[in-house]
Amino acid sequence: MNLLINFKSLVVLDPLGLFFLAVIFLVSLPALIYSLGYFKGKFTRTKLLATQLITLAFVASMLLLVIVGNALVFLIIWELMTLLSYLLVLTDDENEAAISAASTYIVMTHCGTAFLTAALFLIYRQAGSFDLPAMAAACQTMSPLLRNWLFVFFLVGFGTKAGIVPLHIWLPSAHPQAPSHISSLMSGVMIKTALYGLIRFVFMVLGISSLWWGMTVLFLAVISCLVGVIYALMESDLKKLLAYCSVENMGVILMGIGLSMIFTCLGLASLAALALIAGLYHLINHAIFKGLLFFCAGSVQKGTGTLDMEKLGGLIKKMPWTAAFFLVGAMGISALPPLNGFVSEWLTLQAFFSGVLKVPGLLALGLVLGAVALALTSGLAAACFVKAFGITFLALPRGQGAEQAKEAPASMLFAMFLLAAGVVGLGLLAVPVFNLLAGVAQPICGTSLQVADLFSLSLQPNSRFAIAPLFILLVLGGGLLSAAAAYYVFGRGKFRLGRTWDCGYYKIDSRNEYTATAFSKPFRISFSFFLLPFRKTERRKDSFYHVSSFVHETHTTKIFKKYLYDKALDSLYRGTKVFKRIQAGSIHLYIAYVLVTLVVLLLLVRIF
Amino acid sequence: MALMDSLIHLLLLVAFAPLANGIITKVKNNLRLRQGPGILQPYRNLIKLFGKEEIIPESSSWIFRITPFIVFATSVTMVLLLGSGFGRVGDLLVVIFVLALGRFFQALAALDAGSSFGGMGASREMFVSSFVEPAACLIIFALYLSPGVAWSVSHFLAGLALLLVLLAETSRLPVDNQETHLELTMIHEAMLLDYSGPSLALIEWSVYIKQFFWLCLLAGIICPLACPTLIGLWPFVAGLLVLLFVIAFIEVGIAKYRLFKVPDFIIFGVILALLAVVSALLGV
Amino acid sequence: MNWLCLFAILLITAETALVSRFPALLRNFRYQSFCLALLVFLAAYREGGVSLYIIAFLLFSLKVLLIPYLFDVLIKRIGSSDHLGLFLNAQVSLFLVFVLGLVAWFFSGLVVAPPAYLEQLTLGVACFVMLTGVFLMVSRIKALAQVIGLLMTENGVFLAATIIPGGMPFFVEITLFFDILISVMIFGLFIYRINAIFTHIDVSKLSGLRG
Amino acid sequence: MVKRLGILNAVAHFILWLLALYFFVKVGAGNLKLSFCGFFYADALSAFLIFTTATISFAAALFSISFITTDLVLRKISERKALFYYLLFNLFAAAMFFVPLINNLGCLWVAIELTTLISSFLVGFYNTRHSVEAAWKYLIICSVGITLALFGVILFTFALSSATGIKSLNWTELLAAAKMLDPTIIRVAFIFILVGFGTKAGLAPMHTWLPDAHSQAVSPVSAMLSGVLLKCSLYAILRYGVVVADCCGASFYTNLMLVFGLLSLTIACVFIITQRDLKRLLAYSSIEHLGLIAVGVGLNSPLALFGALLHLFNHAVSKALMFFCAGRVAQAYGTHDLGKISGVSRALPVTGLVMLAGVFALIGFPPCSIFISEFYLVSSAFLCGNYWVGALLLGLLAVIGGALLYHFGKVLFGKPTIVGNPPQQEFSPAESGGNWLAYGFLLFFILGLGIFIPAILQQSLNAAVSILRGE
Repeated sequence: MNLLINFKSLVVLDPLGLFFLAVIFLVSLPALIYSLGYFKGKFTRTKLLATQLITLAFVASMLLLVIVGNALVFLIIWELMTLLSYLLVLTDDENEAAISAASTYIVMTHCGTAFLTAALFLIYRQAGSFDLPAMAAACQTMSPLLRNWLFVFFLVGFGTKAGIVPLHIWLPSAHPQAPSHISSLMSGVMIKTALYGLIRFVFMVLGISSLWWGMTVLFLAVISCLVGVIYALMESDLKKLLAYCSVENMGVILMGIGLSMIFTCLGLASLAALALIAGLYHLINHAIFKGLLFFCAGSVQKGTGTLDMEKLGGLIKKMPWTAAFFLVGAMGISALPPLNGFVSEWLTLQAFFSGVLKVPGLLALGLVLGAVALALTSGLAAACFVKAFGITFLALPRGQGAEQAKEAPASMLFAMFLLAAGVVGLGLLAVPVFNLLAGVAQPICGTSLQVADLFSLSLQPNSRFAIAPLFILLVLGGGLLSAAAAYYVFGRGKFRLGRTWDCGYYKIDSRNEYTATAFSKPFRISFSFFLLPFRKTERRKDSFYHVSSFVHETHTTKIFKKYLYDKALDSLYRGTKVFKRIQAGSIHLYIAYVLVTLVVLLLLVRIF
Repeated sequence: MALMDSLIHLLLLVAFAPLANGIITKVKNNLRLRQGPGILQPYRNLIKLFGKEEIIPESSSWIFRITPFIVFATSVTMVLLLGSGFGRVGDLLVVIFVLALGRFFQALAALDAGSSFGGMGASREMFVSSFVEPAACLIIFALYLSPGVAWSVSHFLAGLALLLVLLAETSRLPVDNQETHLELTMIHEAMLLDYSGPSLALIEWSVYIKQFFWLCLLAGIICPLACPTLIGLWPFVAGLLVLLFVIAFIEVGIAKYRLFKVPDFIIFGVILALLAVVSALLGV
Repeated sequence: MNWLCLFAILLITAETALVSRFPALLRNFRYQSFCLALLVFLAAYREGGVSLYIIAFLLFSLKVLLIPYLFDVLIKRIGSSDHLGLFLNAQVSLFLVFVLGLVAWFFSGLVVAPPAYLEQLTLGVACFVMLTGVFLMVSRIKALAQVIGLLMTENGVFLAATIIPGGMPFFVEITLFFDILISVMIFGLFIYRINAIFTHIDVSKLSGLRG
Repeated sequence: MVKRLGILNAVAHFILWLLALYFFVKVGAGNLKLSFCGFFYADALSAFLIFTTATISFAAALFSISFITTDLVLRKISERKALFYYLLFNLFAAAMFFVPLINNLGCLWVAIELTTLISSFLVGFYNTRHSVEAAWKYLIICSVGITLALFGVILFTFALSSATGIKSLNWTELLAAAKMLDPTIIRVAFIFILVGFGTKAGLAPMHTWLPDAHSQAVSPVSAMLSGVLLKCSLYAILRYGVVVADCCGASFYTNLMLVFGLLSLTIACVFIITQRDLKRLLAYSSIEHLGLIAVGVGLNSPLALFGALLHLFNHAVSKALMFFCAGRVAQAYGTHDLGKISGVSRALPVTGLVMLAGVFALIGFPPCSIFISEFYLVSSAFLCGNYWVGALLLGLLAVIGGALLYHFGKVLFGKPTIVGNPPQQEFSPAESGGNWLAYGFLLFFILGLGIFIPAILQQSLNAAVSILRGE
């Protein structure tokens, strides 16, 4: 009765695993560098040591997770990863918010893991072994019904960790609570391991057998995109904003994966590969720029002591490097050419459009709508990051902390620089990266899409769909030159500093600036059907007649939390309260239980 | 050769872009039974602005400085992408992303100045554009789906949708109003409030170019044989002129929408584009 | 003779459902134990083993004399009113006891085959006594009543033990008796404590621990 | 004085533990069946239980040292009472050591009854309103149960003697004659046994005394109660179950176990979700784990039984650890009201850390030992093909785990709130050597068995499993 582990097949290093290894390394090494500066003078030595050790263990667990070839060991490491990240979320262990966030996080993932366990045991019953190949073999002989169940279990289990809407509510509360580099590890890498699991177990073990799987994933992806980005727009806490934005980007990645599932099911191997590549490309992109952005948020927090945008502003002068890196990250995540987000979103759009041409009737329409959703998402994301960067870093400081901001230490800046370089590099070197990813997708989808052309990423040799980020950069550069030429040839190029135009108002200071809340107001109003905004206005009177000041608050309703989770928990709680009456302390009642049990069993003895 | 060809396009477009605006303004004024400035007025404006000294807000940063150049660069890039010679650079879909780049910096610069109007403009601009993007994306896809087929239903629908997008993108009525300077209603102009001198000139110019790009695209749809090489193709130019008149008529004809009605307006365009795609898939 | 004793036990037990005062309950318990002892004595007479005689004697001395005496002392010490406090009034209790009797009969039918009527009756009565004992514990408020109920339950067990030809092994019986003695003492001790701390022995008011 | 006595006690229990270890290795691994003058009997199963008992009682003895002295310092008990405690402690332990070694079912019954009688004093030890109430309930309810069990014993004897004429109460002879017994009598008798000993083992719905007793007892004793005492009466049920399974087919016995196990799990789950008291929380989790073991027995496949036995030990160890920590916390905060306790990890760093480990051990996170045994149980549920049982187990375990994490998250972290009646300057948050040893000792088992299962344990458990399967 050993643990049924076959040590020969304990470790598998296939392209998928290697890819995820690369992703994890790409983010976690800078994170470790970053932590050196970030923790300086923050904790006591023991706590610092503990945190660092847990962080290392956390990274190690993620690394192990993507290379094990045994489902049981996978499960064990999965649990360990959850546990360690839970501890990391609790780094600030006296903060109520952190505690409740951590509890929500671990409770939800714990319940998610139950689904995974169920799925694995169901397969194990057929396979008699936890080795992935054996399990894969066993899955081929299963009944369609059972496979559907398994898919649902995997989707729920991994979806909880991946933060797919509506299983996302732990994510925006838990990620911001951890130290920034941990947040970047969690947002950038950890939730990706869930996608790894999804690909590994649904594509490679379970095998895609029905069309509705892909459709479900695609649908959830679309929902996640929109919900995530809309909530992100509403946030005025920098790290919360980034966390919600992670939900959105997970949606974008899942679009690729869902499309790939659909295409696989329809037997369109090359399209499936394309979609999967798009997904993976966005995956690594998101890992990098989300890591970068969380780093920047961390240095903002360290420099100013707050993350509330309404109190920030003008940091571009106090912390120029952080600002620059944040700008790069923001451009990347808003899919601006020629950076990396642009490439992956373009690829995803390609996957959609080329799919439309191949798939039958209504499904095609569905894909078009998906493409629309993607475009809308990227538009909103751009708005979101204009807000994030503009309000935080530009114009005048809105608060004490922002006025006395200090630039982050060198180690943090270096870490940021590494990731920023990654953002640019992954954008410009689209073709090599694409080819690498094609290598990853090949064993999964069966065909390899290699792009021959060195610069231009065109899918068919002479198709009209093509991009060459490097050339785009050149052209943009040319444009800049010509602009400069125009500027200095036609214009005399002399300028002086003056006050911002104030429409005759005698002085303009930071209180005249547009706030984050104000910036997102049009969105709040036009999406009010979903956000259900509400305001509180309170008059502060100093006498009966004179109102000294108004307090005016605007909030949005988190409908998933309010109408799904809170309701469910509430009813559960009330139910148990009622049930508790059976044990109200009366010893007579207790003896009666014994008596009744005995009598009932005596009468039912023939049944058992 | 193709490279040369499209460079020539570029120059032509960049040169002619202000003219289009001039014509529209002229037509509008005449429709309103006014004299109005000559069609060369935009050129005069540009020259005047280039000549002026520039004032830069103290609160602003380098973002504010480089934005005009980036905006100009993005417009130029768009035009280049229209040309065939730069096919390997990127397809028309890229145009959307490039547009987004310009808009991104424009909005940042608006926030950078630190006045509330800049923020207002930035917020509204991003608001409108985030709805325009899907429409534009679909239109381009529809165009790809039915290349070359003249006067097909999908072309018609796509053209109609593109007209709406054009109005929104070039900040014209009913979405925005180029002529007003009433701060509370303006969108695009509000972002430029703190620009002056050459920088303003660059931005104005790139706006003209962008507008001309959309016009050309639309004209190309109206007379597809012409698109996209337009040298010596009178039908194309004719189409362009017709367009200018149409736009002028529209602008004179309708009033500005409330900001929160604008999405409805654009979503109408999205739906048209969707129908265009569907009809293209059905082959009509 | 056996039959007589059995019916006597049956009647006494049923009657306990009606009593509402402590002395009466104690009296019933005495009579019940007496009949039980008599039964064992008869069995000893029939089979002629020393051990059975000793057991009968122990039963008599413990359950008829010692334990009731101890309880009398206890009541005197505590000096609480001798009302048992009924959760259910006499009629309902009687009815429920009747139901329990049916259950017991059904049960004895399960265990013993028809020809052995005496065994069946014994077992039935034993089960009935047990269930009634537990029922007393459920339906009577005072702590003392609960202890008596428990002891009645044990009586039922002993009654059942008599049907085993030759009874249980001797040392087991002895240990059982010691066990009972100890437990009764401990019960008494705790009743003291309860009385000392709560100033009453109304265990239905002991409901501080819930949920 | 008291302290010295405590140390002496601990040393004695350590020696006892060594002996138990030796006994376990000899009997368990060797799969011997020792029998002494027909009265004592020992095989792998009893050896395993002995070892568990020894382990827990040693840890409890270690922990008692500082716990009792602290109670003295806080003036919760007098010196005389402290000495009395050690007397009762050892009597209690002795009774529990006695249980698995007896062959004669009558005396087995007596031994179990004795454990009740003795521990009732330890439950009512502090002589407060609550503790006396708890003790009374414990005493009465368990006595009722145990009396019913006695009736069951007598029925077994009756069946034996009427079938074979053997006038004996020995388990071995009962097992030998199992085939000849009358199934109906055995079924009925087993119902009495199950309800009777089940009451003591804390199977729902007869569990009602358990949370009261566990929450009011002296903490080391709480550990012994839920760690060993429950298992002792479960052991009795198992012994009878073997006979029943042999006599009238396994299904009757296993179905009953399954039903009671699942019922216990469910009720425990309900009460854990809305729990206000730290030690009651742990008590309910004991009910949950007992239910798990019962389910494992009910599944009745070798894997399941192996898992159940392993779980028996793992739960004992983890739960003892948790009760120790709870005891420390209760002393420090002067309450075990969950609403009033927070920030333990700051107030008592070591205890907090251990408690954190204990929570994850209790929920069955790897690499803790309970993960392994729960894995066996759940997987065997799936392998036996009763998916619904498996699914139910997973669901309930997930919910219970979530609830525990939620509660302990609040307890362990946050701002330390040291409120409470004992004057805090008299309580020293520093851990004494005894506590360190106790924690280390238990954690060693928790983590060690989580990482690998030594061959000896494997063999002896297999032997025990084969005994339980009547092979």
